[in-house]
Amino acid sequence: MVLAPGLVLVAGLAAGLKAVTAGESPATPAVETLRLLGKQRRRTPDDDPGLARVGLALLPVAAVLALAVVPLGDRAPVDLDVGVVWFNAMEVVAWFAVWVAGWGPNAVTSLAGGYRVLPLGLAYEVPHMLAIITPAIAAGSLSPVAIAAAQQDLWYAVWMPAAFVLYLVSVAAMAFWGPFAAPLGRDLAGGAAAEHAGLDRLLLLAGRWMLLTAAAAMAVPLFLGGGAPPPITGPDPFPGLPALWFGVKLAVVLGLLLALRRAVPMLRMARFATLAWVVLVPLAVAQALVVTLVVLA
Amino acid sequence: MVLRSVLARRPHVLTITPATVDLGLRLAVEAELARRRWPEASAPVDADVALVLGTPGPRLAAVVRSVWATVPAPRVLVAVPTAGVLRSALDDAAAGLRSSRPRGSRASSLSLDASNDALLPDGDWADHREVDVPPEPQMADLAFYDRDGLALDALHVALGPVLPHWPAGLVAHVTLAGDLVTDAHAEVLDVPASVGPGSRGRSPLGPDRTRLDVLTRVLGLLGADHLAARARHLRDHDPEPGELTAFGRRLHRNRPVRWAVRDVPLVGGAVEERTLADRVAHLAGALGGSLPPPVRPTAEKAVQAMVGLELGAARLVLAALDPDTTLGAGPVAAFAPPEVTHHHH
Amino acid sequence: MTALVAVVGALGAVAVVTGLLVFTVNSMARATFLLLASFVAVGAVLIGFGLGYLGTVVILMMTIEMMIMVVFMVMLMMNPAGLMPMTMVHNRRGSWAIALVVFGLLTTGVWLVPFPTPGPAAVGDPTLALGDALMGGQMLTMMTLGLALLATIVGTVAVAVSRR
Amino acid sequence: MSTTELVLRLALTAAAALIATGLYGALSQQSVVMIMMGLELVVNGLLLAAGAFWWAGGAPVVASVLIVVLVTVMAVEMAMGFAVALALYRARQVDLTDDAAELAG
Repeated sequence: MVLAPGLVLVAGLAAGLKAVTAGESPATPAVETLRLLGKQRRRTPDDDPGLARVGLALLPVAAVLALAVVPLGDRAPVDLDVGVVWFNAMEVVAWFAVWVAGWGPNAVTSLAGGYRVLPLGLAYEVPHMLAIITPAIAAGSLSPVAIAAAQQDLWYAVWMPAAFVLYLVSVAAMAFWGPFAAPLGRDLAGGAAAEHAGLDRLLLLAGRWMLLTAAAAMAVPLFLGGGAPPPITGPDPFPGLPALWFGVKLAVVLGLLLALRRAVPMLRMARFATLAWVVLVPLAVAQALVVTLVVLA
Repeated sequence: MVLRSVLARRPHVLTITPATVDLGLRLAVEAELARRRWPEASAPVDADVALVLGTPGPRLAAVVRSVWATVPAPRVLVAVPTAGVLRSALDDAAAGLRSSRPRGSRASSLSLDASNDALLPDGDWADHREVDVPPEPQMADLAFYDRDGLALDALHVALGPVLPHWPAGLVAHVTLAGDLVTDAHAEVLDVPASVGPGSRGRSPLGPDRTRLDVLTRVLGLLGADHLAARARHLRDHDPEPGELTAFGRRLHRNRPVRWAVRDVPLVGGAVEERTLADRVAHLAGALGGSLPPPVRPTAEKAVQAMVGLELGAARLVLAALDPDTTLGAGPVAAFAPPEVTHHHH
Repeated sequence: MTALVAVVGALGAVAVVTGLLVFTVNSMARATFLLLASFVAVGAVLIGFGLGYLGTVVILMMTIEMMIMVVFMVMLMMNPAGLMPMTMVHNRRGSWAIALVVFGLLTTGVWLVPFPTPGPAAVGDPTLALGDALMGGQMLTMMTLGLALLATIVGTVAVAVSRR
Repeated sequence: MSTTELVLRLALTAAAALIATGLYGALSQQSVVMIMMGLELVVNGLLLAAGAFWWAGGAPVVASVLIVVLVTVMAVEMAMGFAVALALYRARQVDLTDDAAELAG
């Protein structure tokens, strides 16, 4: 049960890294957390706080449950043989969480923000599913542990680069973060977060970082060989420390995501839907097809 | 208390700006907040400090009241009538957040609702209309127009004047079908509606700083934080012409930004550009050059250009058009709430 | 095994209670949430039975389906974000009577009919077995499902699109 | 009664309750969306029953194929339901079945 605090810690570190790249103090996430803890919570007229808080609480819970099947090193906290599908299901639960958080306050900007989860989710989900199923096809298993183990000789990031890039994009999308921050966009005064203060707001904002971190962690077993050292380095310089390799790779993935956020502004949902259906889906299908043909051959 | 001292280290600031505010004051506040690294609050719930610039008229004062009622405690309301008192006012705000009890001694730093009246000008309170807090959607009308010809439920809401990157003092009375703006009218608080035809570019800032001001808002709405910060820095720091053209070129070369503003029409002829992408490209391309300043349409024309767009695109359009609200909404009929013609369900 | 009795009993009760509440709450958002909760409970029971893949897929699919339902809910149902008192029922008593009769008949059958219960089989991976079946013996089913989905896509667009 | 049988019967009872609840909803509700929720509950009960039979019956693959079919049925049912709802709305601006019947009559 160290999983949840661990995820909070790593998500906090990731948020600190982001603060540093934005020219702020690395302590900013801690300051913000304390600030939100000290703030009053708030309600709006004719709202549904119960439902909203179910959603707000569900977000970090979904992130922890998604992380539970990710091998942090060579073993997963819960070694589920259909871990990839489980991960997918938990990440979709997060859609529901954000939508309900936007619905609850009964206010226009908040509802419109929650509503944006739908075009976002429906646009990224198909390429995302194809991207996570492609390594599963290559490894012949839906278990992240088995998929990581199947990359002894060659990382899937090298063998199926399109799927890796698509996965990175969908990590940002599933955490409605960076280019996909429209559900919490500034144009809607914070969107789904527009009416949540105090602890409620903290759950939403921290839950988003936790989701981002958990999803980034899944990239390690799916595409970067899990807790094993890179195949090219020869003998393992840190034998017996798969968690260390896992951490290094996770940091690299998070760094790539931060670079993505800096490079690409927030996309309107109509723009992203166009990109997803015209470019990403065909790309994902082609990548899955190539991998399937190679595996069958 | 630890929490309170943490709060005072990095308070989120909500600025409330009257349409008639002195531009210099607004820019000074933005620059000072950036210098202190105090983030801009995205909404009243996100705010620790509510900063009222200039001298709000009676309508905006009513808005300040209703906004202040939604700011969660601990909180401080500060008035900044002139740029001269800005620093001391912000210091007082931080002190007010730090102390567990509000300081009653300083007129500019107040924490209790009861004492807020001292801060606000006298006015006609009968006209109290909640503007920022969207009215709860009672029963929706049928939409007059929407994309798919379905005539689904529509909401009548007032957007502004307290929204991030929003023109000062502007309220847009819009009809929404889902997130689609189907009708929109402008109202500028405390400025009579038909003062003039818009400034046609007579901004006291000068051409380049006006462009940078618009770009700061557009980039801020796009979430391109580092580009927005750069634009604001250039706007506030008397840059070399070379720096300006370099920034313009950098924006022009930035494919993701170009792509993100594509496919949004600018309808109604408020400005000569036909698309949002053109408008942004012209604003960026003219930086450091000798072209005349960008046309700033009247509020009504700019708000009309939101019709037919999704809310996010509509916000970008409004920010890029940058209506001149000092002259009121423009030559339009005064806003009247739409008649409820047809009840549904 | 005894644990499974408790799990099936508890989650089954959750599924039924949330299912009943769907028709008593006064907001579409709550109804959607409760329906989803009912599906998640059933998905969890399936996982408890050892159908890890299918149980997870039920949770995944139903969450997405509820999210799509949200689109139509906001489109077609009254006020988008409030708690309007919502009773739109007809023939409540007749419906209850039919439902209770059906429940009585089914339950009687469930407790009286002797089921052959060889119990949990010690076969290998059920996911693999399912995949083999769908791509082998049950290929016809799979093809039918695929065609049905295609027909649905075409049909729904044809029905829903504007003819103006 | 063996434990296996008990689990099976418990699950089937819950399934029967879900089916009955869904039936009540589908019969009594007026809103198209709520009717579909009722139908989905019926399918939810069938899912539970199929899973129980799979578990208790020695893991017949037919039962798990049936679950796949049911999940697909649910997707088809919802898509068709909403398409009909939209068509109804387009034609008559109603989303309650009774209103539709009245207008038709």
